[in-house]
Amino acid sequence: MSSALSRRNILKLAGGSALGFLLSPMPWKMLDDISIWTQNWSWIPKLRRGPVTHKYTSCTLCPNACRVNARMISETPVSLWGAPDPCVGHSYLCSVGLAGHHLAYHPSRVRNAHRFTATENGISSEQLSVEDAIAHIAKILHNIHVRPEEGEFALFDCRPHGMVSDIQQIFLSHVPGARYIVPDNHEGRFMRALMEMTEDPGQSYGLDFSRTRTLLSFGVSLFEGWGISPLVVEQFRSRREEFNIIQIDHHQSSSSIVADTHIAIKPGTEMALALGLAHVIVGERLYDPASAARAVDLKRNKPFSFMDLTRRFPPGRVASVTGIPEDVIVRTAREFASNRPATAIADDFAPAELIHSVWILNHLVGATGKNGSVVQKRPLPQPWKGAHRTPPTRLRNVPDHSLRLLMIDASAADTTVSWPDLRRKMRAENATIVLCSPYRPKRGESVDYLIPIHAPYETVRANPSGEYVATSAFQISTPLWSKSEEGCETWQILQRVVSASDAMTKEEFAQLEPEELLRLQCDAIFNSKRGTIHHPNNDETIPLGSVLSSGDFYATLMEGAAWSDDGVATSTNGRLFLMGKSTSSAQRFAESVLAFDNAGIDSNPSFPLLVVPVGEDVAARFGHVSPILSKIYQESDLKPRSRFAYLHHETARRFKLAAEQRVIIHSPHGATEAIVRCDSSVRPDTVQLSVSQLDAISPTRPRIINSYGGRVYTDQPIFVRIERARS
Amino acid sequence: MFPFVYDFRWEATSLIFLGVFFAVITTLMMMVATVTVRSVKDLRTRKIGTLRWHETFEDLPAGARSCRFAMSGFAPGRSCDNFFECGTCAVYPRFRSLEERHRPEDHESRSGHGGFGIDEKRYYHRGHTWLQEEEDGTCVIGLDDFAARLLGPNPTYQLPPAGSTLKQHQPAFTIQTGESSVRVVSPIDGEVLEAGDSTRGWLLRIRPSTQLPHARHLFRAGEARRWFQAELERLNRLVEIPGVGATLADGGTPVDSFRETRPDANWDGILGVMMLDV
Amino acid sequence: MKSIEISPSQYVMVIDADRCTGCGACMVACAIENNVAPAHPDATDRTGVTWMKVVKVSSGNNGDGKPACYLPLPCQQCAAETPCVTVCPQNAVEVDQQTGIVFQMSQRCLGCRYCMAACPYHARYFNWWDPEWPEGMEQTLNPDVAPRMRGVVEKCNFCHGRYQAARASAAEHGQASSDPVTYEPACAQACPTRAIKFGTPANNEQGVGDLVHSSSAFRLLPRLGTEPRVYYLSKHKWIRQMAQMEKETSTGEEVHG
Amino acid sequence: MDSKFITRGLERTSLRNFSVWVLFWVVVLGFGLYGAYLCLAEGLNQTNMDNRFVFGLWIFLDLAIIAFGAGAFFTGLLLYILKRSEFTAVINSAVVIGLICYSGAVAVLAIDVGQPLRAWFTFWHPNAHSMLTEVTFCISCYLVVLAVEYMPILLKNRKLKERPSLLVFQHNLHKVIPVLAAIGVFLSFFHQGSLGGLYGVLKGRPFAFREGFGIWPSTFFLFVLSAAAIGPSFILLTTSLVSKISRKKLVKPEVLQSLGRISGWLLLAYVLFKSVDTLVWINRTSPSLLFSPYEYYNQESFGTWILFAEIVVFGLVPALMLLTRKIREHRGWLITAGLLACAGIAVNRFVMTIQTLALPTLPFDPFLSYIPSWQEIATFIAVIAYGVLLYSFSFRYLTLFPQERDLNSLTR
Repeated sequence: MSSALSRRNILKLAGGSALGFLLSPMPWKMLDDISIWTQNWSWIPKLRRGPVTHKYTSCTLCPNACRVNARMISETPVSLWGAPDPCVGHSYLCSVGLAGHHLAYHPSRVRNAHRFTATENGISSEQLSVEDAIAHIAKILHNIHVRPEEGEFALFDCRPHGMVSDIQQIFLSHVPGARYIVPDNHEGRFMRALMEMTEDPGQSYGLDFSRTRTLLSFGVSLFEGWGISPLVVEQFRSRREEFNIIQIDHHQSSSSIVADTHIAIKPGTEMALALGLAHVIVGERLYDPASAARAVDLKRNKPFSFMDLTRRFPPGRVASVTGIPEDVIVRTAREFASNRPATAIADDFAPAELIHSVWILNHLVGATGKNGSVVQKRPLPQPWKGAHRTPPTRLRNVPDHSLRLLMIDASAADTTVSWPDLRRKMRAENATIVLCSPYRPKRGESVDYLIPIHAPYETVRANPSGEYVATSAFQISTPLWSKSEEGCETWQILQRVVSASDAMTKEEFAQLEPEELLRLQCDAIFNSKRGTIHHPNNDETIPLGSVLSSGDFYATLMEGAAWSDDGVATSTNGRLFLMGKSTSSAQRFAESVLAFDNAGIDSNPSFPLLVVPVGEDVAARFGHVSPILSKIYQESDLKPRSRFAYLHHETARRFKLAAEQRVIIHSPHGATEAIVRCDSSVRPDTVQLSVSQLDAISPTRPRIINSYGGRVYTDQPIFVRIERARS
Repeated sequence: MFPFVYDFRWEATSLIFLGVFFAVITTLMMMVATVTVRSVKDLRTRKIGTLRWHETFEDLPAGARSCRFAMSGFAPGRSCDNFFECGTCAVYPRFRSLEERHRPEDHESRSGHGGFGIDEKRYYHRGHTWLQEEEDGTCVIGLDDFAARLLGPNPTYQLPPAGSTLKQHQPAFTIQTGESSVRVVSPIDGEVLEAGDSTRGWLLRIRPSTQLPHARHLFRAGEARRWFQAELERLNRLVEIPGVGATLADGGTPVDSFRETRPDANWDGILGVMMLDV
Repeated sequence: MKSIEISPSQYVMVIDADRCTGCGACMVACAIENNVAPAHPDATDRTGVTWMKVVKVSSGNNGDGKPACYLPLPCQQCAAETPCVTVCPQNAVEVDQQTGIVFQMSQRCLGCRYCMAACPYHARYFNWWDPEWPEGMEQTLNPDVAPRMRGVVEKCNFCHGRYQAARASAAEHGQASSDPVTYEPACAQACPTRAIKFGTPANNEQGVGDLVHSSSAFRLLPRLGTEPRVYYLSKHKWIRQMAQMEKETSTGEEVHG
Repeated sequence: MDSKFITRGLERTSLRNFSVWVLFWVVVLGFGLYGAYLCLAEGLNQTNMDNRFVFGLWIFLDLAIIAFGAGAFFTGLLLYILKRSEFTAVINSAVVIGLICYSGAVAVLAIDVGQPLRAWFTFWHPNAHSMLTEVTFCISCYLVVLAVEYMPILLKNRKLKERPSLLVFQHNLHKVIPVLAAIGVFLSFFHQGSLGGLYGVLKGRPFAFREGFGIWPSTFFLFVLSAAAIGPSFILLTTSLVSKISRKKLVKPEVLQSLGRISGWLLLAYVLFKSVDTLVWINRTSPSLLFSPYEYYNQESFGTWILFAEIVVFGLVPALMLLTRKIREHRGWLITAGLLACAGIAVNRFVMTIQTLALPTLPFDPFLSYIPSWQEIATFIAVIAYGVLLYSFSFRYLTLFPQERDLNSLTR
C-alpha cells in the first residue's frame, strides 16, 4: 500500500514537474539556443569588421602589369578588381589576378629556409635560418670561385623582365664565370622577329590596336594568358563592333568561339595559309603601295623575290594543304587587305617561319610603322646605363652537366620551366639547386635549398609593362600588407650570397635596398623628362614635366600611379625586308618555305587522328595560384581535364565511341588510357589530350610551352588511334 | 506556426492547414486525457476484479469461449459474448426452454462418463471446479477429474484463509504443479469458511451469497458431460493424448494423468487455456 | 516569349553568349565576393559550390560555324511560379517583391534539398562539406556576406550584399527606398569581355532595358513558365533553339517569341 | 526462462534460439548505425548524392516503406470503420508493421537532411504550400497515433497486464481505438498523397510533373490509391513470412485471401487510373513543356520497358491474379501475386525519385548515374534490422495473431 502511495507520489511529482517545465521559459530558451547554435558553429570563420578603404597597386603575376584596385577591410585586402588604366591600356583582371591576394596564404607557402636531402625513403627536409642557408650557398660559391673546374654557378631567371632581371645581370657580371640563364622561350619573340625585317635595329615596336579594324590571328590565344591578349580584350570591351577578329585555329579555341570568323585549319599548315593569303594579296595587287615600295625584296631580288616564293602557294593548292575552302582563303585575304588598319599576329611560341610569314602579311598591308597597328616605341629608361651586364643564355644552350650551383628565381607566379631539362644541366654529382620562392617546391622539383621570398603584394616591386604595349610604361607594385620582415627578393638573396662569398668585386651594390633600387629607376625615368603620369584616385593624366622632383614622382608612383612614355612619330620611309634583312636569314626562310613546298602533314592511315595538346588545369600544373581557382579547375568542367580525351561527335561516331567510355589511345610510340568526352569544338580529324597524357605517346619527351593560355606546342605532331578499353 | 512567430503568414492556406493540424493534435490529446481519467476512476472504484475477468475472457481462445448451447447443439458455433454470465444473458432463457423441451434426459442421473466421475449433486463451473451443497447450507468447492488429470500427481494448493471473500469468475486460489502455476477462478460469490485439502475431497468450504440453483452459469450433470466431452476435444486439439480418442468413442477410462502421456507438451500453456487463466 | 511578370523596376541580368570566352573570371569573382570556400579535396563538378557556373555547350555538329559556346549559369531568379520558393517546407526561400531577387536564407535551411530537386536550372548548391579556408585566408573574407555551413543549400542572389550596400548609400543620399538603386554583381564587374550586363529595365543600366527586347534575346526553358530574370543573347539560331528546347523544325518566330 | 512473459497458450521457440536470432540482427543493426553515425558526424559527403542527384537510396526507401506501412491505416479502416471483423486476426500485426515502417522512415529522413537539429524549423516556420510540410506534419502526427495504437497491444503482455493500473489503462485505451483509426485514416490519406505530390508538383522536372485537381497533382491520388492497394498485400506477405519462419499457422487462410481480394480490386483501380494518367502525361502535360516523353526513355538504362514493367508486369498481372479465386486460394500463387504487387509499387517509387533525378532537364545536361555509398546502404540495412528486431520481440512477447492459439497445438 505504502509503496503504491509512494509510486503515485512519484508519478504526480514527475507529471507536475513535466508540466511545470513546459510552462517555464526553459524549453523555449532551449529551442532558441539550439537554433542559434545550429546557425553559428564555432569553426565557421568570423568576419572581420572595419573601415572599407581602397588601395591602388599593380599586379605582378604576369608581365601585363594590370592596374589593381584593392578593397581593404582594416588594412587587409578582401578583393581585387581591375582599375582603368589609359597608360597600359587595360582595366580588368583575369581569373588568376582576381584572386592574387590569396597567394600570401597559399597552403604551400613557406616562411623559413629549408634544406632537402635525399634519403632512401624519399626526401627529408630540415629548416634552417635564411642566414645559414645563404652562408652554405656562399661557401659553395666560394669553392667554385677557387676551383672553377668543379663546375659553374648560374642564376635561372624564370621570367626575365624589367629592372630586377637587369640588376641580377649586373650582379652576376661581378661574379667571374657566372651564367645568367633564361627560359628557352619567353614573351616578346613575335615582336622581336620584326627586328630581322626592318631597317633600324635600334627601334623596338609595340602593338596599338586602338584603331585596328581587322585582326588576323594565327592561333594566338586572344582572351587568356598574357602578351597580346590584354590589348585585344581591351578593344573587345570598348569597341567590339568595329573590331573584326579573324581567328585561324585548328580547333575551336575559346578565342575562336568569340571571334567574328573562325577559320578551322589543319594543324601545322598555318604557314601555307599565310603565304597563300600573301599570294592573293600580291596577285590581286591588294597590298599597300607605300609599303610595297619600302619592301625591297617584294618584286626583284636574287636569287629570287618574295613574289616568286608566293607563286608556289596558289589558293587552290593552299586549300588542299590546309583543308580550308579556296573561296574562304581568297575572301579572307581581301578582307584583311581592304578593311584597314589591319594587323596579323602570331603566337610567341609559333614556329619561326610562321611568325616571319605573318609579319610579311603585316608589311604587305602596311601595318608596320602605322598608328593603329605596329608602332615604334622607346625602351624604358634604365639606370646604370654603362654598367656591365652578364648576357643571358637560353637554357637549351647551356652545356649538359655543367652547373655546380644553380639559383632559381621563381618570384613570377608562372614558372614554365621544364624541370627535367633543368636537371640535365646540373653536374651528375654534388650539384646544388637553390630555389628562391615563396612556396614549397612542387612534386618532381628536386631542390637542395629553398629560400623564402615575398609573395605577390607583400613587398614593393618594379612593374614595367609588357613587351606588346604601344608605349613603355612603368608602375610600382606597392605592398597590400605592411611589409613583413622575413622573406625578401631573389636579387637580394643573390646580392647577399655574392657578397658573402668574396666573389663580389664591386662594393657599390653590396647594400642596395628594394626602395633604393626603385628610386634609381624613378630617377632614370624622371631624368628622361618624357611621358605622362596617370593617377587612379582622381583619374587624371598629367605630364611628367609638371612633377617637381624625382622624389615626388616616386611618391606618386607609390600611391599607385602609372607612368607611360610618349608615343613616337613613326617613320614610314625605312626599308622593309620581307624575307629577312641578312642574306643568311633570307636564305633560311626561303629554304624552309621550299622545304614546306610539298608539305602539309600526312597522317599514317593506321593512326588517323592528330593529337591537339591542351593545357590542363592550371591550378594542378602551376600549383601556385589561389585555391579558389578550384572553382574553375575542380568544381566545374569548364576547362579540359587530364584523363579525358576530347573528340568531336562525328569522330566519336566514326570510331563507335560513346561519351564517358574508357578508351586506350595508341600512338606508334606508346599508349595511354583516357575517358571519352564529346566536344564539338574539337576538329573532327583530331583528338584533344591534356599535356600530362602526352608523355606516354609522344616520340620525344614533349617540350611543353606556355600551357597557360590553354595552348600547348610540342616539337612534332603526334598521330594516334583510339580503341575501346576492354575491362 | 503561431502568430507571434517571425514571418507568420496570415493567408488562407496556412490558416486552414494549421487549423487542421491543431484540430488533430487536440483530438489526440483529449483522447489520451480521457483514457487516463477513466482509468484512474476505474482504479478508484475497485471494479478491477470484474474488469480483469472481462479482459481475461476477451483473451481466451475462441474455443474456450463457446456458448453452452453451442455444446448442446441448439446454437451451433455460438461463442459467449457475456463473460459466461448466463444469469444476465439475453439469449439464455430462450435456449434454456428449448433444451427443457427436447432434452429432458439431461436431468436424469447417470454414472460417470469417459471415466470422469460426474456427481448428480455437484454443480460444475467452466474453470473446472465443482460446487456441492452441504446440509448446513454451506458449499464445498473442489477440482473436477478433468483438472486433476491436467494437473497430474500431487499439485500444491495455495488456499485463501477463512473469512476472505470470493468473487464469481475471479481467482479463488492458486495451484502449483511442476514449474507452472494456475489461478483457479471461483465458481460463485461467497465467503471462505474453511480451507480443506485434496485428502478431504474438497478444497474450500464457503458460504455462497446466492442459492446454487439460482446460479444459472453452473452446469448440472448432463450438461457437464457434454462439456467434458467438448473440453476433451479442445484439449485434444492442443495436444494429442493417446487413448483419448478411444475414450471419446467408447467411454473407456482414460489415463489418470494427461501430463505423463505427453511430457513434450507445453503444459503451462495448456493449463492456462483449459482453466481460464491466460 | 517575353516576360510580363517582370516589373521594369526589378533587376535583370543579360548575358551575351557570343561574348563569353569561358575564362571563368566570373566564377572566381563570385566565390570571392560571396565567401564561398575553395573546393574540398574530394569535391567534383557535381559536389562543388559554384553560384556562378560557366558550362561549355556543344552543338553536336558544325553549329553553322560555331560548334560550341559557353553559357554562364547563375540562379535564374525566376519571376513566376518560382519553383524553389513554393517547395521549401520552412519558408527559407523568399522573393524580394521590390528587387525580384530570390533570396536563400541559409540560416533557416535544414538542408532537405527539395528546392534543388525542384530547380530546373540546377542553380542551387548544397554544402556537402564544412567550408574551409587555408590558414589565414579567412582574413580576406568579404565582411558583407555571412559564410554558410555544412548541410545547407545556397545559391546566387545577385550579390545581395552589394545590393544592400548600394541601398544603404542611396538612402544616405536621400534616395527614396521605393526606386531601384544601381549596382553591379561581382560576376558582371569581373567579366573581361563585358558579356554580363546587369540593371533594371526602368533605369536601363548598361542597356539591359533594350537588350531584353532584342531579337537575339532568349531565356532558358521558357516553356516551364518560370519567367527567369536572366536573359541570354546570341546571334546563333542553334543556341537560341537549344536553350529553349525548340526543335530544329520550329520557325524563327517561335524562337524569338 | 522467459515463459512467464509469453502469452499463455502461445508456443514460442526456446530463449536460446531467440537470443541467437536477436544477436545476429543486433550486429547488423550496429553496423548500420555506424554508417548512419558517419553521415551525421561527418556530414552527407559520406553519401554518393550530389548537387544534381540530391536524393538517393534513402528517399526511395522512405517512399517505399511508407507505402508498405499503409497496411496499418487501411486495415484499421476496414476493421473499425467498415466493421470487417475478420481482420481482427491481423490488425495487431498491421499496427506493429506500420509503426516500424513509419518510425524507420522518420529516422532515415532525420539523417537525410543536412541539419537534423533544425528539423523542427519546419514546425516553427511552416510553409503550407509545400508538399514536404504536409508530409512532415502528417507523418509525425501519424507516428504518434501509431505509438498510441501500439500501446494496448504492448500492455496486453502477460506480465504487464498483471499491473492493475496498466490493465485498466489498456482496457480504456482499447475502447477509443476506433477514433484513433479514424484519425490515422485521415492523416494517412494526406501524407501518402503528399508523398506523391512531392514530385508531381515539380514543374521543373517535366518527367515527374503531373497536372491535377486543385492544388493536388494526379500523383497525389495515385499514391493514396497505390498505398491502399498494397497495404493489405504487404500484410499478407509479412504474415505468410512470419508463419513460415515461426512454423505456425497464424491466421485462417480466408483472412489472407480476403486481404488479397481487396488488394486486387484496389490495384486494378490503381492500374487503370495510372494508365490514364500516363496517357495524359505523354500526350499533353509533357509536350506542353516542350519535353518529348519519348526522349525520357531512350536515356541509357531506362527504356520503355520500365514503364511496361511498372504498369503491366507488376500492376495489371498481380491485380488479375488476386481477383481470380482459383489463384487466390493457392497459397503459393497468392503470395507471388502479393510480391508482384509490392514490387510494382517499389518500381513506381523508384521511377518517381531516382529516374526523375537521373534525367536531364537543361538541354545540354548529361544523363546522370548514381550508386549509393556503403554508408547509405548501411543506413538502409539498419532500418531493416530495426524492423526485424522490433517485430521479433513483439511477436514473441505480445499477441499479434489472436487466432494463433486456436490453430496450433501446444506441443514442442
